[in-house]
Amino acid sequence: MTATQTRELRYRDAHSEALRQEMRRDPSIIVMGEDVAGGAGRAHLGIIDAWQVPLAATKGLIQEFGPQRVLDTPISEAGFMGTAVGAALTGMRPVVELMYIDFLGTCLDQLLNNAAKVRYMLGGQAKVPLTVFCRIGAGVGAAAQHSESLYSILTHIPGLKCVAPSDAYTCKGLMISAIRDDDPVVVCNHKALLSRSGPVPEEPYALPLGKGRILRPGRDVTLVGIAYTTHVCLEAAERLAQEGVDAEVVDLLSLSPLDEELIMESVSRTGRLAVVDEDTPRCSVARDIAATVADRGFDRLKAPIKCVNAPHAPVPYSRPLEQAYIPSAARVVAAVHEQLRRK
Amino acid sequence: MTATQTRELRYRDAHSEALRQEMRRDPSIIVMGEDVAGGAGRAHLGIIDAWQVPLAATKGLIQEFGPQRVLDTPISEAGFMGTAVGAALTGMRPVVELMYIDFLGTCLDQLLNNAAKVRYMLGGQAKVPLTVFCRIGAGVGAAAQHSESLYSILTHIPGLKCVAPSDAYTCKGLMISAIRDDDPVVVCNHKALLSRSGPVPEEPYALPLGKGRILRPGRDVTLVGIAYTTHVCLEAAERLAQEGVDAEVVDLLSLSPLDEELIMESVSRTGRLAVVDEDTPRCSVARDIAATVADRGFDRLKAPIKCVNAPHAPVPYSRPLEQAYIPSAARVVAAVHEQLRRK
Amino acid sequence: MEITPDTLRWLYRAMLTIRMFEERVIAEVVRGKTFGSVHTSDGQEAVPAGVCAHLRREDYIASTHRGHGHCISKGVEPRVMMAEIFGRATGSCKGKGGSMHIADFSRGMLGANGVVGASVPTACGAALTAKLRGEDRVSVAFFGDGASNQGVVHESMNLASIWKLPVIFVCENNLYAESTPVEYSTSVASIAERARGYSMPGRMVDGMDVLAVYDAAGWAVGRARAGQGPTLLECRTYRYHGHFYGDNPSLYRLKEEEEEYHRRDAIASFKRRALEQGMLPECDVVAIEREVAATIEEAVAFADASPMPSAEELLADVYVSYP
Amino acid sequence: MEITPDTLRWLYRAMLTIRMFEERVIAEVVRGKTFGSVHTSDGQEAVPAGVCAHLRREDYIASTHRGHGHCISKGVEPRVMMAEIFGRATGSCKGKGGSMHIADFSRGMLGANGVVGASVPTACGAALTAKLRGEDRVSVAFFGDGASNQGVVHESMNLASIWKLPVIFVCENNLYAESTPVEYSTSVASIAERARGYSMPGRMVDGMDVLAVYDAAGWAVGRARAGQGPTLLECRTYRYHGHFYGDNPSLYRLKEEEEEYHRRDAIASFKRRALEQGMLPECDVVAIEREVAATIEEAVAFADASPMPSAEELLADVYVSYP
Ligand SMILES: Cc1ncc(C[n+]2csc(CCOP(=O)(O)OP(=O)(O)O)c2C)c(N)n1
Ligand SMILES: Cc1ncc(C[n+]2csc(CCOP(=O)(O)OP(=O)(O)O)c2C)c(N)n1
Ligand SMILES: [Mg+2]
Ligand SMILES: [Mg+2]
Repeated sequence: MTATQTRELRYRDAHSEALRQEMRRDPSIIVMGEDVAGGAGRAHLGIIDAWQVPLAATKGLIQEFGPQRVLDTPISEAGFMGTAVGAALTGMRPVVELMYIDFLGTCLDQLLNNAAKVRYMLGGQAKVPLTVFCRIGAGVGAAAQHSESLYSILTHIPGLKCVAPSDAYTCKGLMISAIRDDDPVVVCNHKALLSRSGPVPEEPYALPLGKGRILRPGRDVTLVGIAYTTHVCLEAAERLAQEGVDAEVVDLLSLSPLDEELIMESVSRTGRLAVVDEDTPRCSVARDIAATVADRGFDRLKAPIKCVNAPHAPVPYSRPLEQAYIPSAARVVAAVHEQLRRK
Repeated sequence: MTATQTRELRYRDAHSEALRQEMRRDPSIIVMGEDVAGGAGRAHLGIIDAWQVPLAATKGLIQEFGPQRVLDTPISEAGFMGTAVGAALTGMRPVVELMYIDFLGTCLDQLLNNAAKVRYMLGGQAKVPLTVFCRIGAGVGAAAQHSESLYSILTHIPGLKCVAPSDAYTCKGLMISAIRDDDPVVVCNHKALLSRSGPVPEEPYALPLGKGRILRPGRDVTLVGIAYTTHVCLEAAERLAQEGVDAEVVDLLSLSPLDEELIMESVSRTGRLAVVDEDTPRCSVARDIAATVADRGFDRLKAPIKCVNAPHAPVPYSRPLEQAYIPSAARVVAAVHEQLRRK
Repeated sequence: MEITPDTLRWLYRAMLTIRMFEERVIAEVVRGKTFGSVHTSDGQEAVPAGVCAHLRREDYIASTHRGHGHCISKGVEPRVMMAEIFGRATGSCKGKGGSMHIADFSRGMLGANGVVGASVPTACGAALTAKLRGEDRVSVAFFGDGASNQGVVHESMNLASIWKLPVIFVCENNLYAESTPVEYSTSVASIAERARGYSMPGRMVDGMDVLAVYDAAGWAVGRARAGQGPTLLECRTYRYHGHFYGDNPSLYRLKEEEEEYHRRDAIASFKRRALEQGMLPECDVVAIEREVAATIEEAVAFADASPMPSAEELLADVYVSYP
Repeated sequence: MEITPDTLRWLYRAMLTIRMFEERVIAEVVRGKTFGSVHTSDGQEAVPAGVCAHLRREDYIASTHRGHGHCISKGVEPRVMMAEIFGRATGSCKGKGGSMHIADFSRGMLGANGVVGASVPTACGAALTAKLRGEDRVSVAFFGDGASNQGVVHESMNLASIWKLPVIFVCENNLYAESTPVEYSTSVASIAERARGYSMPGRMVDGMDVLAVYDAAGWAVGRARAGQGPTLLECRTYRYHGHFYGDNPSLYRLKEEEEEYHRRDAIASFKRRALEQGMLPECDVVAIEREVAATIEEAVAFADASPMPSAEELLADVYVSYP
């Protein structure tokens, strides 16, 4: 194999590329969802392209793989999620688009009681190699029903895995891993990242599920970010650096499994932890991590653990409110200031 | 009003009594759910009684209030939950039975995107005085799809309230408050408690939502329990007492709103916290509370915060496995021992 | 069905208001006055107008992501709608809901809803309230062809049937759900046929003909008010723009089809017929057109002059009380 | 439909195995050998037997909370079923699933499911796999009358229809969902009628007559194997016991109704007919009865002698790998 070429690619294109490359590799992969092949079955009218919104994740797939492997569904999330589980149980590897994570409630039963439990409750005789991808996050004026993060609910559920890539590189690598994994994995793609570009190798590559990464080493405080908030952490770290505070930024990437070792190792060096999470606070991933460290890392802690979440409220439409809703670098800096005041 | 009489009542009967008394008081209260009036509409056949399982929560209601106010539904959780939301928006006060919380996924969309958000996203012009009650918890051999606790998901959702009574007294008082409350409230009734008796006043009484209570004062460690695990905490406290460790037991009762003040006040005295929660660990109420204390109570902590949860796994059927699944007093005692070793 | 000149004027005014409102919304999107995406209903005006012409202020409707036409037909003021879409404090939802969540409870408009199919049981619930209270209010559930395949719609129709709820299920079949054609997604030639499975009457109507819609809706609303239970109407219609503004429908729709529906434009054909057959005098038509244009102008001016919500709104109204 | 003596024997054996298995399960519940509740299917034997008689080992079925009969008819061994219900390590699911979650993938039995309606799309997914692979396997979704009102069942039927999936929807209409009678909960005289709304054929069958079920199922399975898409069968049947063992059905069922169905008992009437018409010699019948009794005895002995799951099972098989 020749050395891998790396190009700048948008997050959304990295996602599509992952899907396309995996489908070439493994014929048991099928794609299902609303408008994944908009106009499917209308080849006789000259209409065969995939729809281009909102993620354009499936653009062009129907041309290459045909309507047998790129299946437009009716608006029946429970029905097609359940069908995908049935297909996964019998040997296919379905990749399902759930447009927005806010729609989780229309198909949660199939994820919770079927995909997540079936292996365990059938004594290990089944596996569910299902990948679900969906959009998360606020910031685009999509209001209360199209802007949530909600991955805390998925993380709560034993039997599911859940990842949230933060850039084009991790988007491709985690998508590939999710597809190759034999367990059900939900991939959360943040809307604010879709059009950001970054270097992405051409060759397929898999990033391990359950591993985060340190994006910026630092000594004074550990900032943990998830998808978009990783960038908020980086911005906060910049600002803190100007004050002489050296923040380490952990990009969580995998919500379940959780990279506890990475977090513990970082906090045991810095002694301070702030988790920045766009999901609402109660029973959130942020608080989950905080609790883990409040147990395992207690002896290393120099300051209270801070969680910077969205407020306990739905997402408002009007831009000024929506902007205030999303965790900001300013809030992260303020949280760290509170920690440092105790030095 | 004469002084209230207090009798011994089973938890399940306290629940029914609350419902009946409130329905007498307020004609806008209606009850909806599967088999809440089993045989409804068959009065001509002499069959008019409510079904008696699993909670018998609605037994006798149809005789007293008629089929207009006690509405048997088809097995259509999303449909009847949504209908209840619509009725609540237009002036009724529906009380809906969702048999087991495990079925949450069949109607989550109506709770998440409708009941919980509608007031906020419509700018405050609407209110949703909806009560949902459901069974939670393992211990009766009901296996993976009828034994979960899952309240962590409800607690996560802004716009919902969620309570979990721990005995007959709190069952009646919290049910009444839930019904009277103008927001959507989910009441979680633990199966292992349904047949336990306790003193219950005859008169209707409301216990405030958002308030826990101290069931056993202590100086050395704060044990927080939820519904059934409150009793696990009490048992652990007994055992610890024999070793000379004085545990305080907090009965959480309200998951959302959370009684932060009570917990903070207790931990600031004891310096140690263990939260005992039958829900699975990731993004659980236990970790939520731990995180809250790891921030606000950091200075008072003498030891790592311990969460004693069910494992990150579905609920197994076979009794020995199921017994090992449920948090036990032994595990709580072991967690406290770990905390004390650091003295 | 008899129809009075007042009703004819009302229908024309309602349809025209929707059309001009939607066109103006698009202009304002282009001007950057809105956030997020808007789903316009121009082309489909005959359906909400023809249905809501039978409704009283205290009747209920529940709507969809494509809800502007429903709101206008149910009497919600264009100014509070425009202000809502502009995200202003004076909007019907104080700017917190936006285009997809406009509601006005004082008009019986229970809310647009961004989750496909999810507002259908809301309408059933309002109908249940009316029935339990012995009032003769009715409730209308608007939903799309795509929504007809959602489980909750099935559940709602079954429930409405067995409880004989005073609800009218109005399926606006505009032939597409986003880019997916109804003949692909939906396993039945006419969605109205599914009514049989719920033992309720169903009827397919030309949704480009406001008088045909008016007629069918009159029958259905009459049934509901008389306690005869639910009805399913399928109105064949067409959206002129993309799924939302910015979507290019020519990627999945044929030009000929688009042209055909434009030829059958509900407003133009109604106007032509009303004038030709002397149902409405030209002066009325002109007056309505002026009036509507002024209403829309005023709506935009109002929205534009209104303040953004104050910062406290971020945390207000999550609950009635908490704790 | 032609029927061979082998098939007749198979049908009798299957039905009798179900009956004796269920009766024995109840005895074992009373003896305290089981945990939780069991939903028995005695009375309904003709449906799973008549349907599964057409299935090959590699065909799929998905089942419900009342799944023992489906399992047995699809070839799952009574001993691993009994062990599962006893919560033993030798059970089909290692004791981790129990009565409501018996499955045997090696027999194409994809699992009983405790959430009403939830296994119907599972069957569609298996049918999709078969179709995409170009195999002529078929898939059967068993579900109850109560389940027919679940949204996911509607969604599954629509999906199966537009994708022409080789799936047979078998609605076991035993007239009740828990205590709720079907004529109250379900807005249509015959559930089979709903098939029209999905452009698939539907047929109502006497579910107490195994040959009638066999006949209809043969037609439906044949259609599926031939690539003609899904079919809906509604089989009218009756459960002899309560919703689960412990429930008292006389609280919501009339004695006359119970008696009528007992008079029409599927096994007794089949046996009578087979003997009278000389379809089966008596010696065969007696042999089957002995054989089945021995199978059930052996199943209980096997279950009883089996160990409980080991402690590691608590955390095993949550995932294939984690992390
Ligand atoms: C449950 C759910 N699934 C998917 C979507 C994304 N979505 C928004 S509108 C739409 C199409 C709706 O089609 P239809 O019901 O025909 O209404 P129309 O847009 O044609 O008015 C889809 C798929 C959604 N909002 N909700
Ligand atoms: C989603 C869901 N809702 C409710 C229940 C509780 N429940 C279990 S079985 C049952 C009745 C099912 O009736 P039917 O589909 O007719 O099957 P039958 O029991 O008659 O075989 C109900 C309501 C459940 N298990 N799942
Ligand atoms: Mg449409
Ligand atoms: Mg039944």
